Amino acid sequence: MSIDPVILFFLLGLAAGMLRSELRLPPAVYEFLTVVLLLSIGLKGGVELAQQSLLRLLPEIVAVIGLGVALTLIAYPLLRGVGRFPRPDAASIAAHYGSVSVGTYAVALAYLTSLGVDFEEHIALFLVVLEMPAIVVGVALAKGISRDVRWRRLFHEIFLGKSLVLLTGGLLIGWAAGPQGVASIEGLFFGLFKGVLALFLLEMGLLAAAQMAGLRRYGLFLIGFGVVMPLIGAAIGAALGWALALSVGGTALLATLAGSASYIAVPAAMRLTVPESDPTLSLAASLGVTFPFNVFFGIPLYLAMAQSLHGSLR
Amino acid sequence: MSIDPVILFFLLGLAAGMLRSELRLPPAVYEFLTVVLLLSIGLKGGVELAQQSLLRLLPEIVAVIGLGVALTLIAYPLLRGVGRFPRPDAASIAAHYGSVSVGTYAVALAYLTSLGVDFEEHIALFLVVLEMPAIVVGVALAKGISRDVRWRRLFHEIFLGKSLVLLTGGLLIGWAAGPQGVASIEGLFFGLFKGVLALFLLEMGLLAAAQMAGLRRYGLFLIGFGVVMPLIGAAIGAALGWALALSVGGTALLATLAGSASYIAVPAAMRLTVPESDPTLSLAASLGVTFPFNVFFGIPLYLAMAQSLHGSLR
Amino acid sequence: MSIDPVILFFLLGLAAGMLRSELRLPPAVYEFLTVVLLLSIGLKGGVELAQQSLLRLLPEIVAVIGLGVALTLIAYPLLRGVGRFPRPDAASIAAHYGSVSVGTYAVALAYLTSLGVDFEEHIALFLVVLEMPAIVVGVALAKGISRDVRWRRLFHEIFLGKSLVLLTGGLLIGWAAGPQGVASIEGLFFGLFKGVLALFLLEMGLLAAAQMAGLRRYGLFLIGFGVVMPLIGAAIGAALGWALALSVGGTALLATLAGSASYIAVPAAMRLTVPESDPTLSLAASLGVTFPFNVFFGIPLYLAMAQSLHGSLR
Amino acid sequence: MNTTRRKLVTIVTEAVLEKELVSVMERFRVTGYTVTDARGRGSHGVRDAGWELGANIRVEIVCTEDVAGNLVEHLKENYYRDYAMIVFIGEIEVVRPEKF
Amino acid sequence: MNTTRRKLVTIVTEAVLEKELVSVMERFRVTGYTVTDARGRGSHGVRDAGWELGANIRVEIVCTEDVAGNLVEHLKENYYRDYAMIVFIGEIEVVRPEKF
Amino acid sequence: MNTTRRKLVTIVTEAVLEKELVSVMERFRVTGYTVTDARGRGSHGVRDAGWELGANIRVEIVCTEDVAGNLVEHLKENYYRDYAMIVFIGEIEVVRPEKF
Ligand SMILES: Nc1ncnc2c1ncn2[C@@H]1O[C@H](COP(=O)(O)O)[C@@H](O)[C@H]1O
Ligand SMILES: Nc1ncnc2c1ncn2[C@@H]1O[C@H](COP(=O)(O)O)[C@@H](O)[C@H]1O
Ligand SMILES: Nc1ncnc2c1ncn2[C@@H]1O[C@H](COP(=O)(O)O)[C@@H](O)[C@H]1O
Ligand code: NA
Ligand code: NA
Ligand code: NA
Repeated sequence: MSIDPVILFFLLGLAAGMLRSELRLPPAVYEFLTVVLLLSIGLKGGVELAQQSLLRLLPEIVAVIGLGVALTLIAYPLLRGVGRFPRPDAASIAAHYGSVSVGTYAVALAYLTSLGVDFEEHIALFLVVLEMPAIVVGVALAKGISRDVRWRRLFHEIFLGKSLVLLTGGLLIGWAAGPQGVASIEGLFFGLFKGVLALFLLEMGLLAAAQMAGLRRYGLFLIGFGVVMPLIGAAIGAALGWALALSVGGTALLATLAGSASYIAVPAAMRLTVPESDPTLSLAASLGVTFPFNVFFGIPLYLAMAQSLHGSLR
Repeated sequence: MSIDPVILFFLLGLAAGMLRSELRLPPAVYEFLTVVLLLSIGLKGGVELAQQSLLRLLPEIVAVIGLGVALTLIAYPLLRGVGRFPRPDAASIAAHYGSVSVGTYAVALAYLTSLGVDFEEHIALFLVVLEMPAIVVGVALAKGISRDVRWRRLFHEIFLGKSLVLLTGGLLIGWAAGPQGVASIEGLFFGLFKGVLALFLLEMGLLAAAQMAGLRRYGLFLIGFGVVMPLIGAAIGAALGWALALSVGGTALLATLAGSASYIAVPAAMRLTVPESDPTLSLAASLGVTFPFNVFFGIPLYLAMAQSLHGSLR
Repeated sequence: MSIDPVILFFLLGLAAGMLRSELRLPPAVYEFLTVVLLLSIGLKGGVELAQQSLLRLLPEIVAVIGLGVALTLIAYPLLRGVGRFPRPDAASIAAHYGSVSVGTYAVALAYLTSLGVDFEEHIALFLVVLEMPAIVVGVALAKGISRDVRWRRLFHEIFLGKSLVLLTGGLLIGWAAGPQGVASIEGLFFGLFKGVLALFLLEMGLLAAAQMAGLRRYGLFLIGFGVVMPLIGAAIGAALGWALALSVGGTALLATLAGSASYIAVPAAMRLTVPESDPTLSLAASLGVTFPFNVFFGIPLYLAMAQSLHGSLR
Repeated sequence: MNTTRRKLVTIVTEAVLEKELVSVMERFRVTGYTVTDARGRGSHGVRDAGWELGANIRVEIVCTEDVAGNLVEHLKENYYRDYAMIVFIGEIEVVRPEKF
Repeated sequence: MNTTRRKLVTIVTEAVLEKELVSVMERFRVTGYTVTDARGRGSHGVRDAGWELGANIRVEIVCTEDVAGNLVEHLKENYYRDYAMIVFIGEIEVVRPEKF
Repeated sequence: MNTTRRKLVTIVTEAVLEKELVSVMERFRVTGYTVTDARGRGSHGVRDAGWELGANIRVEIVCTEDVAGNLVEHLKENYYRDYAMIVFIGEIEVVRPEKF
């Protein structure tokens, strides 16, 4: 089987960035691509949701929130104890890994689709659900609960941030319009999905290359953490997917979510709420190490995890 | 029948705006969407025009120009007498309602298409024709004719403004290239039409929400006017459509045009020519009240108007 | 046969520009269109390359590099001797004409496709190969070889410039992914190709109109040169295409490349390396004269050249 | 280094005025101007929309004290009442006085 | 032309702070502000990315000397340590002193 | 509040020069710089195109009088002749003199 071109676009961006090419997408284009990706993922998920009983999903949602909390609480002592990071940095990085990356999810979607592996589209809902808990836990780890955190502002920031609004909006629209309704806008949101993803990954490659520069300053631990933590997360995510009786594809997607690290919502929230943490640390890990690792190696691995779990235990 | 997703996108924008979300499309993206919409509408209309005798359209065009003048002259005394607005404000708002909104027209197009109602695509030509007369009448109402209006600059501003150039350009290209010629660029301009419209309406929702804030300052009259004036306009437009022997769909479209209020060309022209009028008043009415009213309620109503006119009188 | 709408878009831009309309695409949109065009052309070419032996192409590549050098060396004495331009200006303009224009190539692609004329898609590779030699020759003509040219910076500028990176990247991705791999991103890169080209040409029309203003200042020679030099170039290019045993379509494309003049990579490189040359001169010729000439008259002519060469000599 | 004093006039106003201001500046014979896109808040409320009507521009003009005075006078008479606009004047030094 | 002296406070800092700075300025009762997008380099390294986290803004405030002093004091206390930020103050003249 | 005088050097020039100016500034040991996109008109005509070749940038550098002098001298020698460029210098005050 030939290699998926969207991954080659990521490689192109990485290479161009590391060679210090002048290639750069204008910020407005990057935002446009992000908006289309978020809405596409939301719409697809929403159409599926329309065919599900929401009540049945409630336990899954609660479990997934627990997953986000657990991942953050696992990452924190690793960073604090082994990595010897100061408290704010450890808390901030932990929050990145307890949360999720839409880009990684989109690549996993494309990967499963190209292999013909079925999955529950409503997992897009977990993408929404997983964004927030890690932030709250991370801030609490950094500051304690009672202290001078402006929680109201934080919740406003999280719930009304661009990515949550677009994902949730897409889910609701897909859910309300149903498959026939959505058909009329398929051209843009589904037909162009992989092309848009390709351009998005080109820019992600450039961004990742820029973060790697930061890596050199922060030593080996961060590289190791950026590879090991996704593996831990994905293993737990896969186990949860299996326990929730998701399909093989759904299990792989939940593993991917758990193994991915945020690079949009969490860093913005941390910057405002835990400003004493160094943003170059967390972005070097999440964008410079974990995102490329997941795109190249993680996602196929997580599918293999899901397959062996389902194969051996059922 | 399920609700059209493009309207849900408008709702999403409205909701996000009213909740003060950080969601915002970059200006360049909004312009891009506008350019594609204007060209799509023009191209479609032009292809149809190619199959028509332009001579036959001349009387229609004259009648439609009369429509624009009449609507402005109807709105003005209402605003002056009942609304007690100062002369420049009354003239400026009247011009907004004598002119047209491309966004509203696009939603009506999508609505008729999704219902399978036929219409004359060359009505796009009326969109072009209706933009200008209301501006001239509005300026004359505000300033008188002899006074120090720099009419030349005004005409340059109107005729070479972005929306007229793109609509007219699209019409001419569609007309010259014909259906086979245009086939090669259908992918972007027709295939993505509703997706592009969806994103456009998302941004329109955000803009409308921002204008609604202005509404609170200006009391009930503006809200009432923003609902009643479209109804008056649409009734006259529907009657004219019927008199011109347009189809049911064409009649509904002409009613929609008459019932819509400008929020691009007219405010820009008024800002430069009648600067003493307050732009927040006219935009609060046209974007904050009339646009949402037409999207949610007006357009279906205008179709019903057209159907009953044609049903009862033919 | 009806006229190709993409050319009408160029006309629309030209007209709007000359009438001083306010129409303008935001820079970010223009860049987006350029990125998509470059990648589309690269991808298509790359997919074809996958089916070719690269060894077989080596002699063609060497010949094409020679073509770029030769064209620059032909243009220079014309500009110096007949046009009486100072050395830096003559060298800079010559480099523009020894190099190539992606926009012109894209129009030629669209033209051949609409006529159903076959061609070797791997000619996209020549687009990459032809960008650079003329710049090196032009700088050497302006400055000599030993002098204080910062060649390292120049090569970095050229090889890692946006257009080379995207074209080469597209070629490599297309080559690595092959036809099946690329199928998943066809929607954006191939399906929308002509629509994207149409919008791109709209902006090119505006840019060309802006350059024409500059023409008035620089007299007739530049207009004559901007028409004659492409004809010379295309004749040589066509002859080379025939000698390399390209198909009729391939010959026409190589003629088009030879007859086109750069307006992105070369002017940027010249601005930094030969700053004493006047950029308005070279852009007036390449954008204000040659680009429109090629779009309207050159490309059909070059196809006719290719046809008669192949008809009479085989 | 030899430098000469000039004035730097900065205007922040509605984007819709850009073309008009350009022709005003030409009438006042300024030798050049620089424009950037901006957003902001003032007595006319928040102006940060993505479309021209709600956007600001920030115009800078390097000129002599005389030109600065005349220009600001003209702006005050013709635009202060009806438009969102602020103008301020700073002292700067330039190397080529003949250019401004 | 009658002009009055005011201060022009310019802040270059992380784009992510925009909303927060707006509310700070409201608290300090500035009568307005102007924001433009920017990129740059300083002690926190190069900041020129296309996304919010790596981008800068440039904020200008025309105000009285007192307000300027208080504002800069507040920024120094609350933001200098943890954020990429510079602040500088210039002298300018305005025509409508009551506006600033 | 304790403040110290510094110079603010502002350069408006062709966008195509950005990378080169950055390396020039590094050579002159400025501690930082801020760039915004701009358009405008000057002796080289109108520069407001959407593409790099026809666009301007506006660069600001806060620095000591010495650095300002050297930098402007260098720009004058190397760029004034062949490029669209203006440079002007203003007085400003900063809170952390050690930073500039
Ligand atoms: N005190 C101020 N400092 C800086 N910029 C201001 C100030 N007041 C107003 N502005 C800018 O000038 C524009 C018009 O001001 P105004 O006419 O007061 O609404 C605003 O949108 C701001 O961008
Ligand atoms: N010396 C300087 N001159 C002009 N701008 C500066 C200077 N130093 C820093 N900046 C700007 O202020 C931002 C934050 O500075 P810093 O906190 O030093 O990283 C930088 O990204 C630059 O945009
Ligand atoms: N008098 C001026 N005031 C403000 N900006 C200017 C002035 N003259 C030139 N500029 C800016 O500097 C750029 C280059 O100037 P020039 O080299 O004169 O063409 C112009 O494109 C303007 O953006
Ligand atoms: Na995770
Ligand atoms: Na109307
Ligand atoms: Na050539």
